Amino acid sequence: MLFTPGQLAYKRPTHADPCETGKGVIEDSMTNEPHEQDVAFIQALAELLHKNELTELTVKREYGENDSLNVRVSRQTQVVSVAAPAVAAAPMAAPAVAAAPAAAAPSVEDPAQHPGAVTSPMVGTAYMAAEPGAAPFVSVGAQVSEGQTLLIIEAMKTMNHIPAPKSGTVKRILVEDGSPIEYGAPLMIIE
Amino acid sequence: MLFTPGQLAYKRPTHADPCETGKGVIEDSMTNEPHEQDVAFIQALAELLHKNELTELTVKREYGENDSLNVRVSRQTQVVSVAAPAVAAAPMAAPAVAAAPAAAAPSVEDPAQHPGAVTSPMVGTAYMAAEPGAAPFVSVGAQVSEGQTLLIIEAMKTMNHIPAPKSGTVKRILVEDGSPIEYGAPLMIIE
Amino acid sequence: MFEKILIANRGEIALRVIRACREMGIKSVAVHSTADSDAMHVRMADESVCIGPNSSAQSYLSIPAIVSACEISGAEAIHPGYGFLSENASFVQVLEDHGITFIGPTAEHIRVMGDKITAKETAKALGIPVVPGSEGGVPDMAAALKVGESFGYPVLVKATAGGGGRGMKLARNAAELETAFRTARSEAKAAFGNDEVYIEKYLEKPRHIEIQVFGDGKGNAVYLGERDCSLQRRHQKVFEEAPGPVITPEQRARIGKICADAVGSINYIGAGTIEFLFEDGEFYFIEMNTRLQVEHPVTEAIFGVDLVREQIRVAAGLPMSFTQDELEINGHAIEVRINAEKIPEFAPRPGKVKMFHAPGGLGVRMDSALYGGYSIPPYYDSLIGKLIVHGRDRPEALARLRRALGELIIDGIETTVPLFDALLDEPDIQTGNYNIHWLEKWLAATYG
Amino acid sequence: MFEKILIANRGEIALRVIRACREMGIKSVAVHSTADSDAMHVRMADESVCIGPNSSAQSYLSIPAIVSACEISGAEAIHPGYGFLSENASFVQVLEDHGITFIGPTAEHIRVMGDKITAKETAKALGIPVVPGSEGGVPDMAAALKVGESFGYPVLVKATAGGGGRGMKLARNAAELETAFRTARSEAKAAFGNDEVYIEKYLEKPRHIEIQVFGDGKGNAVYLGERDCSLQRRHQKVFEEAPGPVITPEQRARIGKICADAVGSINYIGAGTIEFLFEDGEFYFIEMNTRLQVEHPVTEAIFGVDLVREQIRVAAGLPMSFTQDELEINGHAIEVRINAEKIPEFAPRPGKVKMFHAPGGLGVRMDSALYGGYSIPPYYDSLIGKLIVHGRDRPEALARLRRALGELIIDGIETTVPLFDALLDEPDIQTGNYNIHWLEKWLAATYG
Repeated sequence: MLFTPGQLAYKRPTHADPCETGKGVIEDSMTNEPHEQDVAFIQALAELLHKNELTELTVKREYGENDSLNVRVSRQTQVVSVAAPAVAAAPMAAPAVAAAPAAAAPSVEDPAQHPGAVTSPMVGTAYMAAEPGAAPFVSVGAQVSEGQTLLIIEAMKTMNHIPAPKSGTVKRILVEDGSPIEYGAPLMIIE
Repeated sequence: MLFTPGQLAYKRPTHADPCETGKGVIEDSMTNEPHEQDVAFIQALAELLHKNELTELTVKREYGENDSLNVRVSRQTQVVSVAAPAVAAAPMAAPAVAAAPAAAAPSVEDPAQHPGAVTSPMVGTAYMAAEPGAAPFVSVGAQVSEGQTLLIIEAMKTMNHIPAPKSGTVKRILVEDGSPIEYGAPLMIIE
Repeated sequence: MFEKILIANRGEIALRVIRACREMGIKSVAVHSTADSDAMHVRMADESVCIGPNSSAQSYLSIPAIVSACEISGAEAIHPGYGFLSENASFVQVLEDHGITFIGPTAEHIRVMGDKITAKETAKALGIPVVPGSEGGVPDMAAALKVGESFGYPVLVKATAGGGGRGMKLARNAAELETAFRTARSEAKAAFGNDEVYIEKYLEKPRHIEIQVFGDGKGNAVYLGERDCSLQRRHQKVFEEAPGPVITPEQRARIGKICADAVGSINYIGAGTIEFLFEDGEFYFIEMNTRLQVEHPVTEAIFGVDLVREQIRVAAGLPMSFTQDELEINGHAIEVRINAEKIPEFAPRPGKVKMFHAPGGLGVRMDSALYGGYSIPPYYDSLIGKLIVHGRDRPEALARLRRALGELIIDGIETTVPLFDALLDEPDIQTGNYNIHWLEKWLAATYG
Repeated sequence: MFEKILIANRGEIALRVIRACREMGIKSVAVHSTADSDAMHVRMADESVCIGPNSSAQSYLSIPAIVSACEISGAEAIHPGYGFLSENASFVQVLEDHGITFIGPTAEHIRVMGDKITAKETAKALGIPVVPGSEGGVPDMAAALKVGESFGYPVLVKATAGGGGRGMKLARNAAELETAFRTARSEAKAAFGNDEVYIEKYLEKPRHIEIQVFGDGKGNAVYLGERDCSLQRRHQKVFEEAPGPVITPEQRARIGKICADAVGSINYIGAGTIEFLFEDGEFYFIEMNTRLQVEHPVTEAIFGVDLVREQIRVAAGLPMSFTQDELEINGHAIEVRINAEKIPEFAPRPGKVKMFHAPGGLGVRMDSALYGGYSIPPYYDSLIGKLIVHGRDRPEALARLRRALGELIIDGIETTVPLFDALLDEPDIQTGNYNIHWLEKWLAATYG
């Protein structure tokens, strides 16, 4: 695990702080843990190979710069190759403000990395409808066409329409009406 | 490289200091562990291979720049080949005072670790002969018997005879007449 | 008092403000670019907002992004640190329009002091000494000689329309002035089509002395002595100390009172620094910085005050927590700026800090946003830390600086630490015998 | 001045002395056990000597080993730090015999103050207030009542031959004294075969107040105010502050002068601390420590002095660098002792420190021998660091302490940091309303 809680921040567990959610962690610079995690990961792969009577499994996993794992596992005619440290990184300390919606979706994968993710081009407040009480611009399952307004982000009293970058189906909506949005925050997933 | 020069000491290269010889270095905090951890990791892989009846397992793990581990474990005729990072450990910063003679013998192996090493039971000054100008107690190549005086260590004006712990041949003499001796410093090697 | 403050900056100065907020029980909001999501100021703040991509222009310099971050986080005030938007009058104006308090002076004061010419005129009007010179163009040789006599040689003859050294001539006495005046005029004519020249006093080996002032916005103002920041390379300060090694108590009191009175008279609010060239006992105004300086910690050390806390207090409408009478100098302090740069070229060296170990013990303060494992991004300033030492006197401070530099470990990158090790060996540094040209000359002589 | 000093200690205090040596241009020699070959004091010193195996008895407490280390390294003087041999009169005697300077008081002064009874008699003779009591045994009830009247109730009746609470009785008034006197006598008789008892004033909720004194060995001595070290657990101080939250300037001046005069009159040399119980405005002598205290940094902070430098100066025959008049209190300082211990049991937790990150910024001093990757050996004291904060007043110091504790990272082991986080939330700590029983009671109430 590349994150050690309670490091490099004012927020140790004993330190009551309403804003500490998701903060207070730092990548352990020495990273001794990977071994254990790697083993667990490779073991899972090996078991998978064995159970499914596969012959070979190759995984290449990049965790970040200079942090990658390649594994190849094979068995008899079976080769198991594993390549990935179990560093299924919890997203790095989610920023407190914009974290609210993101935290609500505690899935392991980072929606911002999803190929269909639409990310915010600015800091501001999300509005899902043209005015209070109106129907939202889009909802999950809706078909959208490129350029169609997905939501509005208000920044400095200006209403910025965020268009769909491509046509497709709205698979997930990651923000709520009125929620604060950081630059780069994932807004929706369209596929 | 597990040693980073210029760390955790007053002595950076730019800092002129006559006493800095052999100091001014710190073991990288990652030191030591890699070995142990690597071994544990490889062992875990080997067990995994065995349990899952695999024939081969290849892992390449990058931890960072110049820090990587390649492991290939195979069963077949069971060949375990490991390519670990070159952790050519330089001996830990020899202490300044007692370093003088030790530094003169820049061999990679630590004489104190030699099975035939006679180490100093106290801090003091070494005298190789009973009095100035007299013949030394022993010289390289001499046969000594257990209990025979090898040298004298003076501490607080007291002359302490250091006896041979066992009979044998003096293979090396690691200190010079009049040199300062730390506790535990290797004095001679007798085999 | 504010409940939440947003810090529109990064690095050590953002930490500096977060620390003050913490000690005052105020929540802090860090803003950051995507490159800085792992930065210390983000980790240390109570909240953080990503405001834009790596480039400063689209993040730390983006007024809309910062104002939006303030709005979504609910911060009531913004501390600008130094650099970035700290002296941007339009930014202050926008904040005023949005009902956000700017922790610093008014837009008007920033505007006035931001323009070199207006600043000099304002300073003069406020009684602050400026470099003496002819008031406007000098028509002929007789007038030139009169000007030269009025404040003494050497003088510099400069083209009114000039710049870049063209039409600029030095005269060390009345005899030289005639040639200088003629040459400058003809060069000016040739270069700018305008032969008007003016004359200014020329300072040969001035020191850079700056006076720390502080106002409450209601007409009260104090001075907190001076800092000597003469050791500069390409106009970048590298080593600052307080009090100045050659400033007498009388000189300090005289110029200090002038500066405090000046900023008091315009109802200046918050911290400000009035920079001077100093030569032969006289001060000559250069400019005023309407913000906290990088080197403010040396002043904090010798006066035992917290300037950032004080900035926040007065911005919130509270009175200053000290009066001029209570401000007494205690010992000597030195700051060195540690940059991620390779000397002697001073080439930036961003990269990963494998190990960071701060010096400790008596009289040592380290302000740095580094930590072990941090990667210094290549997009911003190369300042990665400030080491400040405080001693009972200058020799003790110098000895402590050498000791503390020896303890500091920033492993994995190159820094300017070796520069300071070398400087401390120089007799001129040990005695305080330097001026604004000293460092450049020494660098040339030492590294070729 | 000495050219080379050997430090007969380890951990943060060895670093403290090495730092002072560095700043004075004196070479330092570290001594260490085999367990400490990687320790910070070994890395930081100019030279080091391994003096023995892990056990303190055979290394840091071995007089022959330390004297030999001095001889082979050529050190002219030894600084003992605190603990280990710092108050060992025989050690000082041996050094005298070997012509090595001991940086501390004479063997005679250490001997006198090392014996509780002689110390109390000496203190009394020197005019230092002690706990009032009967001079020797009290023969009968009439005498007992007389004693009780002479300094007021409550009083404690104690067996002269006693110990461990046997034959010890509390009386809150004259009526209770009769019973107490009788019971104590019969208990004493039964327990020790001797029914002689004496009577002492009983302090109910005293504070631990200690006066820092400093002498030049030639009759000159000063006091540097007091420290309040009432927060103790099993007689171990955990939190110290200066000035004491309840000591008035008059009280300070009165007891300070008594202490300085006392140590001056016996030609005391170096740093010393006279410890008192303090209740209802009165001071009662406990003991004198003839060495540097762990908590000396809070005194250094508020007076702006370097006590270790001063120790070395006077040991070398130089005069003190300050006079009583020059010693003025500036602000407020607090120290917390960070131990490698698991609370609430305070069980030692040696182990590997994966990451160490010291707090920085204004008013923060960290004295610690930790570094990232260091393994704390299990053989020695669990003190691994001292965090000292300095502010303009007590509230600022408390706020700074909380902020600095939040920045400190000691990853990989358990420490007493959470204790201080919790203490800072206590109204009694915030107001300074505590005594020597407070912490034990609070621990019992908080952790059961």
